[in-house]
Amino acid sequence: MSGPNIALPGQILGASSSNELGSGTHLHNDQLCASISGPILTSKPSNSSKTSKAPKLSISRTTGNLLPEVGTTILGKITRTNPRQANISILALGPTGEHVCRDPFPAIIRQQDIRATEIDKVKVAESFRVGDVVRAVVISLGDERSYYLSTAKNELGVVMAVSEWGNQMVPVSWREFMDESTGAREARKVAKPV
Amino acid sequence: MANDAETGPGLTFPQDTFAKLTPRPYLLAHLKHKTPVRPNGRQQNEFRQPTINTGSLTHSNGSAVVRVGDTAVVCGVRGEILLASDIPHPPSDDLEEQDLVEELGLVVPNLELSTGCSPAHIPGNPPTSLAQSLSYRISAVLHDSHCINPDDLRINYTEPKTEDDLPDEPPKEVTKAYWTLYIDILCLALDGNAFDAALLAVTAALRDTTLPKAWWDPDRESILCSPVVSDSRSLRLSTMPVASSFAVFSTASHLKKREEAQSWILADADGFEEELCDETLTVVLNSGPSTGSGTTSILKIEKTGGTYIGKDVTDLCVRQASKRTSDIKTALGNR
Amino acid sequence: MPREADPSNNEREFVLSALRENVRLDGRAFDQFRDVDLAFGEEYGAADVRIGKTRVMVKISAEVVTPYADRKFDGIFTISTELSPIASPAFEVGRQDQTEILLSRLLEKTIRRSGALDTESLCIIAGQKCFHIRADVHVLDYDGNIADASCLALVAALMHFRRPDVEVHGEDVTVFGLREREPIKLQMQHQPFCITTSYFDGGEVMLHDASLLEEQCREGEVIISINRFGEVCQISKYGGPPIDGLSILTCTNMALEKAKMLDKVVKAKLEEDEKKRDKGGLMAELRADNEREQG
Amino acid sequence: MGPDVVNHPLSRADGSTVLSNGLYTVIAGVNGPIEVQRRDELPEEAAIEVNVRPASGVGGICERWMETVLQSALKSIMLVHMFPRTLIQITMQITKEPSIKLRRSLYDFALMPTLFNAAITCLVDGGLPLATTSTAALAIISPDDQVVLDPQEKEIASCKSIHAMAFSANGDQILTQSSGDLNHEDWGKVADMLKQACIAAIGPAGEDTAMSNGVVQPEPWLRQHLEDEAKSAVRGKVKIEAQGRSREIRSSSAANSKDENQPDSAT
Amino acid sequence: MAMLADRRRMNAPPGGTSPPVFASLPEAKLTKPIRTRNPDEHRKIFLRTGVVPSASGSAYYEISPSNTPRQTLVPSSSSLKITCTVHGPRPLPRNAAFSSNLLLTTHVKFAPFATRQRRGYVRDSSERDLGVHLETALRGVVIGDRWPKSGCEVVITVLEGEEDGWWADAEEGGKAGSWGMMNVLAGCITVASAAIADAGVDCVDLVSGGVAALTAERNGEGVLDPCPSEHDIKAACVVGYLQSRDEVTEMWMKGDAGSGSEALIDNAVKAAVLTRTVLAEAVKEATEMKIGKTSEAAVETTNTGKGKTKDIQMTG
Repeated sequence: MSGPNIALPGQILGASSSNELGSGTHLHNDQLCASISGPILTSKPSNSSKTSKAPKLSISRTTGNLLPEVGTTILGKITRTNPRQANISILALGPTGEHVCRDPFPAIIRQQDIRATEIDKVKVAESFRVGDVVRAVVISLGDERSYYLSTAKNELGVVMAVSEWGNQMVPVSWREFMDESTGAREARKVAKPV
Repeated sequence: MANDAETGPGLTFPQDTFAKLTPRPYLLAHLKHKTPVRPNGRQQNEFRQPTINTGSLTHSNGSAVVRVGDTAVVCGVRGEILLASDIPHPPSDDLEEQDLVEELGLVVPNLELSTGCSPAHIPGNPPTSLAQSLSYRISAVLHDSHCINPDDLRINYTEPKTEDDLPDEPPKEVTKAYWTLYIDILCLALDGNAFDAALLAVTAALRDTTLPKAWWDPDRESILCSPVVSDSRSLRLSTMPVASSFAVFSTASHLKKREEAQSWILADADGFEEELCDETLTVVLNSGPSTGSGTTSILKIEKTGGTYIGKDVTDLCVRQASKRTSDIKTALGNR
Repeated sequence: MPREADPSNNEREFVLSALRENVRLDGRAFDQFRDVDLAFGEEYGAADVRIGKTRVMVKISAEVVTPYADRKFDGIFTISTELSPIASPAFEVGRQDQTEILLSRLLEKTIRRSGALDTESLCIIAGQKCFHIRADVHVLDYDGNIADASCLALVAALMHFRRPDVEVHGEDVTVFGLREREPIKLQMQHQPFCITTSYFDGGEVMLHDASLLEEQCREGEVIISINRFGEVCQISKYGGPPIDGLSILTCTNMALEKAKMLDKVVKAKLEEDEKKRDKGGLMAELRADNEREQG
Repeated sequence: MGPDVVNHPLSRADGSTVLSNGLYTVIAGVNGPIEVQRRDELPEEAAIEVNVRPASGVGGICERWMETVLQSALKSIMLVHMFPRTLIQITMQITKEPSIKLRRSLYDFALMPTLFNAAITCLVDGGLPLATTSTAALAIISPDDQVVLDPQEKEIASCKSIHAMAFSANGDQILTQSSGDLNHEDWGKVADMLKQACIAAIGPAGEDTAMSNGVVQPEPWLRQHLEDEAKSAVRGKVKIEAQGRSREIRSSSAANSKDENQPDSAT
Repeated sequence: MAMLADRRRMNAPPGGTSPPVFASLPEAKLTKPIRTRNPDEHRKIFLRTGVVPSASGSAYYEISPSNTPRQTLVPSSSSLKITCTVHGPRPLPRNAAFSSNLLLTTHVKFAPFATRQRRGYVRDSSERDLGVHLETALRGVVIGDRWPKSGCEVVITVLEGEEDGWWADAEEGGKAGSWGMMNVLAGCITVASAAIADAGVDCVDLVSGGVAALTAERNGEGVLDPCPSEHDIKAACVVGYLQSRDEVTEMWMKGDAGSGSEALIDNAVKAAVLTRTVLAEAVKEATEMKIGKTSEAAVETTNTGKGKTKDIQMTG
């Protein structure tokens, strides 16, 4: 990567007729312009796709993605629970949390979004406890305050939990964690370990 | 390791993510490693090396910019004049000379954190408890160390002889006014241990301070100052207080047995470490103003939160602080 | 923030129907105060008042300052009322709530603006130096009627306080420590007391010294500040349903009676305190006599 | 000689005490666990708020500093994890100060042990669970290098250095505030003496230290006070339970804590 | 006086203080500085981003002071030193209503030691004014709809402000226009643009600030980047300018420009173009550094170092 071609905000990257709009860019008049500073990435149109022939121009974000969007996988920590929902702070974005958020984003997992099956039987208290680290996916931007998340997939749910006695626990089934030093088991919506 | 997304999300996290999600285990893992290193790459007892710049502010009588790691503090000292006749309640005669600065309020330090120096300190808000405590502690160190000589702040006037005076009596010298030093400390970037950095900035700025020559003008009945540089004199600090702070990271919990708890002393904790440490210790050593001069004495030992730091640990930290103090004095002396 | 818990409907009904049958929950007569207790601290100007469970402490302090530019011949007198959670968790630190604002306004009107303290006597050198007398009102326990209690404590503390003596030589002022010279009493011009009358059923039932529960159930209140000579300093009625104008007169008459009662309490306790301070001293006897003549 | 402690002088606060020694009188009240504002809420423990109110004048930056120090010291011995997402609010009103004017930091340091002890006794009165009993004491080093425990105000005014420390029953150092002109050895000496004094105040737990050095041991004032308190609490328990309106959010665990109101080490 | 005490800060002594008054001595006669640059020349700007690591974005801006050695204690003039931090995009405060756009807030504060007269800690009206001007300059630049329900704070601390004129004139009761504020605003716009770019917030362009003035000395001829103590300014104009779109986002004109107002604006734009070169360079340099760092980090993680990269593995 010697001397990548760096664009600055406002820099014209090409005509909009011959290029596809990628991330970190915007349109001005008929021109495609950069909106952040970073290296220019050109993705060749795949041959199979017939509809778009033009190459897609985007600017790589040196800062990483900044905000959760619908469909983003996130990692966060449960901050409070009640029978209808669990409150969670989004701490990192991406399946392995590649992008760490500077400020936690408040979010909610509603009771009906915890599990895919037997939705009506799910109990929040048996799925999450305050302090659990949870992997979830953003399903909506939510209300003025919180994003709405879902853990209704096998690989989503609690990934790390601490027992009542303050010990790190290990998952022992799809719905239980175990404290190895006391042997006590606690109910959780466990994310399937991979 | 960050790229195993294709095989599905596994439970390996990049470092930063690990630190964010479970900060305690993250720090613990570093400290428990067979060659323990703090996540910031420092040894347990290693302080960050400060860089000090002085005299860069045009409108201050003395100034300093201190950068300690990612904590940056700028301090400006400005002298203004307090007329003795304006003091509503003059100090009583039995006041000890060295307490005059405090009694009259001639040193006014204020530390401001609401400069956007970290996401937690956004402007437009009044000073937080933290900022207020820091201002208080700095003023306490300046007063208790008696590092500012009250004579440096006096503006005296020798009254002309009148007929009532006895001919042999020496001319009467009265203090017409005092310099008041406004010490404004702005924290521009905060990554832990604001106190050590702020106190260092204050002492560096005070050492850099020069006050113009000032005299009482009986005709105008006011104080005049000389703009000539060669007339001015610098403030001579009689002592040099240097602070060294430590934080304790501990696995102690009210849910666990006492014997199981492990604790580590971290010198000069950064912002990440500070969040995880409840117990803190600050040692302020006071010594002669220049490198190697004078004897070092302990000015302050302040510890709160937690139960790890007892007498022995304090002893250890005082020794580390003593080494730290000579390092700092060398850094300042080289200016 | 936890608000003051409202009484339940049953509780409220109970209080009200008892009142309609001329009964207060604690068995007092309608115009009867709870036990009034006044104690002074070791130092001058500290008064601790208890009315039932309500407890207020006032501390007076004095400082030499520069007078306001537009009031050169006056000293400065300020009253600070900050309610803290020690009295009730409903009071938040650093935020004024309604109770605090009303209380501070009331004391301001009753004591400061009625000229109870002669501020001219606090002047040392006109335009240059004067005393700043500061009263800090600390409400420690809140079981209703803090207005009457605070005002009583404030008046008692002001009467108990002694400021340092001063000597003026030209422009120079010497302030004497409490041990160097006998400190000096403040000049009070009169002693007004706040008497709160709580009313129920549009004024059918009038109570003195309501407890917190009674306050929470009342329709409104009339606060009258009055001295023992029957001079009214202020009357306030903050909203609430209208009441018959004539009943204000009744309130005033009743308030006068209570003010006289409180005045007696203060005088008696001051005398007691003074005797305790220099036991058997002739000076003390004389001073006490003088005061009786003045009073 | 320990300080005078009056139990439960206030009716509204959940726990309260008046504590006076020769220097200061402090009236302390605690409310808690009570509802907490969202911005102060902690997901896994109770938030602790300490308010220090001067006898005259409004609090300033030195009160904020004292609050910060005390908050952090108290937090380390309070079982905050028992009441997550609640608030424990301690308010201390100074009602009497030394009669002579002390320099600011001497005044503050001398006040610190009084505040700490007042806070501890009022927490016990309020039935809030503590991990350990602890107490604080004050000492100075005089100009002729003598350590003076529980100094008089005149001795404070002329001291070379001043020391406020708090220790738990098992000798853990909870709080240290030392200031002045001092050296290593003197500080160690003061720390030892204060530790002994504190442990002695807590009572027989530390028998081996009680007789050492031939120093006259102060009476275990804190222990006596806590025992009296516990006895009267048992007597008054029926009354407490019969008492009228219950508070809005007193969680069941909070109610339980009334029963276990003795800190474990005091039993 | 004692009543006005701020209980959250250390306060001035109760008697109140006044700034020193200097005697006019022949051996320390101050001379008004003279402009040595060409009229169309800008002073040297120092601009660097990423100075506050805990912020999302940050930048420091300085107009280097002239290197004349100080003979008197009274500074003849001062120059600009500004720091800016950007926090965000981040969640809106709890009480804020839903917003589908990025909520941009600006905050400008002078340090107490920034000017000849010591300033207070509480924002005054001129600082609030500057904040509003800055917000106007930035609002159209940030692509707000990419950041729903989030906020972004731009915080500026002026460590040293430009003077409003030759201070000795002001002392003798001469005119005291607040010309310095215009240079400060131009600096704020440039430094904020750098910090926003550093934070990676989408913008339509970099926005740079520029100042131009009409002075009494050069009849009709304008100067770029006037240093107020060197001139007798009649009118001045500051713009926030988007060069690649040739758009002005903010304009503030003061004084009596007469018929020269259009030329004045043109000159301000010219000044902004000059500033932009520095701005673009600084942003580019910082971006290159960042790319360097990420690729470095990538190398580091593949060579899994000791203890530094500790993976936790789930068992079971």
